[in-house]
Amino acid sequence: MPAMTLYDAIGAALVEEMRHDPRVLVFGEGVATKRHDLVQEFGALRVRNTPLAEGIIAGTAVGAAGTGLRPVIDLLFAPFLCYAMDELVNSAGKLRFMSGGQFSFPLVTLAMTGAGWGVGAQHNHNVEAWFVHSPGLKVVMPSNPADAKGLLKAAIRDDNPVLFFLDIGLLYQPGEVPAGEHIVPLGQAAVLREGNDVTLVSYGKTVHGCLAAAETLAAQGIAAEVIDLRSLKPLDEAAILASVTRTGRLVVVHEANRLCGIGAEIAALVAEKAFARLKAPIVRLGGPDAPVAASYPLEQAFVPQAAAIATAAATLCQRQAT
Amino acid sequence: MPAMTLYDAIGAALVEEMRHDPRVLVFGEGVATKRHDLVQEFGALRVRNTPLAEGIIAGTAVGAAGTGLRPVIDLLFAPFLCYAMDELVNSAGKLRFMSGGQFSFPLVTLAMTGAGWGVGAQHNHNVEAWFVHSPGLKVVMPSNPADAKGLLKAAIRDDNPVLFFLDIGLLYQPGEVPAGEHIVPLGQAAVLREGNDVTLVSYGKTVHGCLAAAETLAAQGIAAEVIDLRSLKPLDEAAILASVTRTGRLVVVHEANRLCGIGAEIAALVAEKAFARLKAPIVRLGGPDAPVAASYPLEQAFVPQAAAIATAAATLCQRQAT
Amino acid sequence: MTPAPHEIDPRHLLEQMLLIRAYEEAIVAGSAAGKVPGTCTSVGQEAAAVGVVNALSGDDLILTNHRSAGHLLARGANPGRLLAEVMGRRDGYCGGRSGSLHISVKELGVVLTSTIVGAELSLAPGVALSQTMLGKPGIVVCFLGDGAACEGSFHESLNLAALWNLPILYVCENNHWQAFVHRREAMSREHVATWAQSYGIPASTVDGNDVSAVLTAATAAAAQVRASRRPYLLETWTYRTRGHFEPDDQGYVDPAERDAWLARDPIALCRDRLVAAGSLDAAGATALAARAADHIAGALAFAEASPYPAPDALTDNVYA
Amino acid sequence: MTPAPHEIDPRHLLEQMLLIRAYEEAIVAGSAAGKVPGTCTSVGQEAAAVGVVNALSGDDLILTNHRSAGHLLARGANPGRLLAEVMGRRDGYCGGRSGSLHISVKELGVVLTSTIVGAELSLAPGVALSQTMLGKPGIVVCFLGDGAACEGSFHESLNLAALWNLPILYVCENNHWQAFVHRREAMSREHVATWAQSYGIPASTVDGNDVSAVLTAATAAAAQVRASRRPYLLETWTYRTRGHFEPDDQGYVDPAERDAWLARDPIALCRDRLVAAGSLDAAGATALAARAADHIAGALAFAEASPYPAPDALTDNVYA
Ligand SMILES: Cc1ncc(C[n+]2csc(CCOP(=O)(O)OP(=O)(O)O)c2C)c(N)n1
Ligand SMILES: Cc1ncc(C[n+]2csc(CCOP(=O)(O)OP(=O)(O)O)c2C)c(N)n1
Ligand SMILES: [Mg+2]
Ligand SMILES: [Mg+2]
Repeated sequence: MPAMTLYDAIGAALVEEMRHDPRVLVFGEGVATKRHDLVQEFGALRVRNTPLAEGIIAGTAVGAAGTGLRPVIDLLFAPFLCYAMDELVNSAGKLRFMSGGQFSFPLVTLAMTGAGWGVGAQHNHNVEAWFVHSPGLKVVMPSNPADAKGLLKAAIRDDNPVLFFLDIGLLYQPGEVPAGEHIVPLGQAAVLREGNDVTLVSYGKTVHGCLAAAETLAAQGIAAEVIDLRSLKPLDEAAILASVTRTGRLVVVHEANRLCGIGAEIAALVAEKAFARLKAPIVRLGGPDAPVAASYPLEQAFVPQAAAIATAAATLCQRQAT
Repeated sequence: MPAMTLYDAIGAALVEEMRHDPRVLVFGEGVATKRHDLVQEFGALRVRNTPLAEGIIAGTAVGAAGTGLRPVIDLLFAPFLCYAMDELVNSAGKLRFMSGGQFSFPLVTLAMTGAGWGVGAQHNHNVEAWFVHSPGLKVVMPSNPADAKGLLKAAIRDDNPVLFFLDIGLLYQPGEVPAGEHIVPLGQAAVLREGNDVTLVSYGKTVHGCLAAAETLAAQGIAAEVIDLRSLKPLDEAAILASVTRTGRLVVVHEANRLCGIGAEIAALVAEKAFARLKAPIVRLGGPDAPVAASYPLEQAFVPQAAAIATAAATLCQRQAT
Repeated sequence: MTPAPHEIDPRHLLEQMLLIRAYEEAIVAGSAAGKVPGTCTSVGQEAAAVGVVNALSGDDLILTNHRSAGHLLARGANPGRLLAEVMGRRDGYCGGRSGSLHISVKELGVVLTSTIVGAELSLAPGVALSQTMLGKPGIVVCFLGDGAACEGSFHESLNLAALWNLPILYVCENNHWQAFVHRREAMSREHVATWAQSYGIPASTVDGNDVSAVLTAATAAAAQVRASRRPYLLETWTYRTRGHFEPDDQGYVDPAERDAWLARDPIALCRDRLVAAGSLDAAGATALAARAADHIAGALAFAEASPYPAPDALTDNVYA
Repeated sequence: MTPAPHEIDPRHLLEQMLLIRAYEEAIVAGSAAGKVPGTCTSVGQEAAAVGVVNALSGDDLILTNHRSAGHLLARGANPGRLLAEVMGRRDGYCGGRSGSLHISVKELGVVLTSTIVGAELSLAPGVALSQTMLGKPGIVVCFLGDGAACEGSFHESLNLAALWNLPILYVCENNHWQAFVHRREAMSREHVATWAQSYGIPASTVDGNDVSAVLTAATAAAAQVRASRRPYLLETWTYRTRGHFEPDDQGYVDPAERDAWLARDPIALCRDRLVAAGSLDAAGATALAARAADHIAGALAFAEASPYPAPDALTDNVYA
């Protein structure tokens, strides 16, 4: 399997899907400059730079998707989605339903998010939960290049609007990526490590914190199961519930603000549907209710780290022991 | 105490606060037309109609708030906030932090939301959780005219940006409102009914469903405590935890999509901090992951109703009995 | 394919305007009686709708907005299914999910209606891009109000349409009102056409209450878009003679301004001209109005007989 | 209060431009060495910044953006505190929370900086409204790029400023680039000034690489805003000679276009003119440059010595 970065895995998925379906096109601020190889293969009509105007980029994508094309747009950094909320939420997410099913919106929106570049709160703000909360939208966020490729291919083939978040901190980390028809279906979590004592659920860069924590825990004799959600909507409820039913303990970890975040959803889900199997309180580790500072040490301190995850999980396990 | 509608209670708070502080001004699409009495008392400079452009209404409010005024803006219906997300989230919510505390943004944004008028998903969409998830913003949503007045007065005096949601279904329902200096501090829930068997937590119109359910439950010998959150951020965690610690059972109810909604946050909070006192699974009753239809019976069916709340609570109580 | 303006029987235009008026009046009456939800009526603006829609070919796609009855009926929508939609019934074009504010009728080429003012502007370039890239012959007609022209999406849309050579005929119905705000309180200039020209987009303003003038101007504008594959903005200068949304007491409206426009009612204008030209006599005019009223009465009966959607269909058609 | 352009010693303008260049070069070198985070440098655009800022009075408020070093330094910001901010240190103007992209310095009247391109346009009317309603004499200067002019907020802001008579001097630095997209790929017209005029806002374009021309034009424009209490848009026609964000290989840039602009470097242009006029000799010019370099070296040392904020200060200043 070739190793490539997450950024290149996205490029690979785009190339394959543009070959696979002539209705796929890509546009955004600078995408034709940055992915010039796509312009060379597919021409300037299918790979376009746009004016600096997220609203019309998204609106154009929604209009095109609703009438026969399958656009992929790059809106750069997640906070810029604020300029495209009407198009994504009120149009892409609702016009199918409101029209009684007359239209569908096969459309993928790419956006980078999270700590890593010290670019501050207007470039680094994890807003994926907004779109989980909004009807009619699917949401994914891979933790590695292989999933990035496989999820993007699935997202492009999906007939619904998909918000596709790229974790900045993972963008240039290499990983093995299967060549060719590698598709990761939306809505399937991955169990990255099995264990019976505690379930660690995460997505994006904090998956790696969970894996590192699981190592630490193993050394203490605690077997942690690590679940990478990959899709945030549809959410793989079955995978989460199956694991917690077995372990009885849950730590949910993400970089986004904990208030009304994905972790809240998962904690609520488990408290509703696996309550009887819970042996200990649920723990959420998430970002504080604060913007992220540009200053590097503060930016790093914002993100839940492996040590904190291990401590939280170990505490849960002890609690039962006593 | 005079009886007035929630709409008029908002008007009363505006009049009092504009008298109280000359820096308070109000603007929005048609606000000077609809609240012409304010224009007459305070003049056309402090009460303004605007162009139809939510982004610049909000941006102007943020700019004005950051430099010495205390604007209240009316953005009409909650889905229109989509056009003002950058201004509210990236500017109002972040510029204080990002500037190292150089500025503050005393600013209130009004928006109507929820079922009642059959106006469809682009006018009726409960998005309050988005703003709870976003740092630097406060969020309130009253369930009655008295709280509407008291919370709006507190919001106008607060030095932070406050999102103020008005439940469409409650807008023209009358209620008693204390005259004069009636202030409801942000961050304080109200216990509307006491009970030891189950806690019903809600806000906005579904508070009334909870109260009706509590009546039904009382007839079955179940004493439900009803908590009206009033503020969604800051959240009155102490009130929720105190109640659930006593009752051991929690039903959270709201109209908004349950995925990553306020109910998820409260369920997670309780599963974290009052786990040992829980006697039964937590139940969330929320809107489905769907836009709201205009068709009246579908619109009504979208909202959790008293009967469903009572059934859920009764089931929880039985579960413990068996 | 599109007939030249002189090939269209002006009596046909009058009939369409009468149908629209009768439709809106049925809604006004029904909503006063509590039987029909309130809507944004197009009373007073019938000529602007009928003149433009009759300039289009069947291949063209239309984006409309919250004040859409004129566009839909002129395009041939069934008034019974429209009323059923307004009333939230199963036989509505959108199964009652839309209500009056966002009716799309794909089979008539009326696509992606949004009631977010300004959203039509953000969606139109993508629709035009599809037409172009999929090799379809039709142009895209994007109806917008003067209020929509104040949203940022106006700027972004016109800039992109000019830049990407998108075949969009923007039709701005400048009806002097943006809900409860007069255009003078909201626009730095009188005319939306002035703004459009700054993108290098050809633009003109036509008397929106004169259906023949609108038809002629729209035919020329559509032909220009068709030939150039570039955008054009046509501003129809008209007036919203009823309120923003039924009911509306219009207490905020300057009666002199409104009266002046009422004196130029588009239907009376057209009818009087036809009578003066001898193409119609008084009896004929009365007969046409009666036929429209009958048609709408039947439509209303159809809509009222249509059932509500089942409550368990709450989540149909959310995801594809 | 503002001195007339002829009262400002042109050597002062040259000095400021040299300081800005030295500052940016220190960042470029530091970022290549991995010691300083990358930034959006203003190299090539010094005249546009210095000419405008020197036309302002101390009462005026400035909104800037991500490419702000020229504006800040010309306004008198301490380069040590700026570099500390870029490096995320405690002595930065924003305590390291901003980094380079959103530096505000309230004490200098540089307020509410956002790196959301277009946000400066949405915030400016409110700042001007405060000035007006609180009876403050200053005008508001809103710097924006040609890219920002493509956002919808441009339309909304200019329309409102014209409508509400807000004293805003919009200064559009048209540097031909919007990150990795040339303005020709993004704008339907050459000039942002063309768009501004459609709101009835007076607008003009000036050679942004000629500091004296910018100063003269900006002084006149500011005076007009001050007197009329109405907006004006000044477009400074210039070029971003380094990349968008350090590092940037500029592989996508047309070398001929860039070379032509490099040949019109604003600092060389100003210096050569002063030398030709006899106000400066070669040795004097070298001395000025050396002084700027020294000043920045000291600033860098200050910034490097400043500690990082404590990690437990993560949630300071979120709420008031
Ligand atoms: C983004 C947004 N803001 C506000 C509204 C509420 N609203 C509905 S129609 C309308 C007036 C629209 O004015 P205009 O575009 O001129 O169209 P007209 O109603 O005059 O036909 C307003 C303010 C809305 N639907 N969407
Ligand atoms: C809303 C938004 N979109 C995109 C970006 C990313 N971005 C930062 S600067 C920039 C280019 C801005 O171009 P322009 O306004 O001309 O200013 P310049 O950089 O040329 O000074 C872009 C695209 C952003 N910060 N904000
Ligand atoms: Mg109008
Ligand atoms: Mg630029």
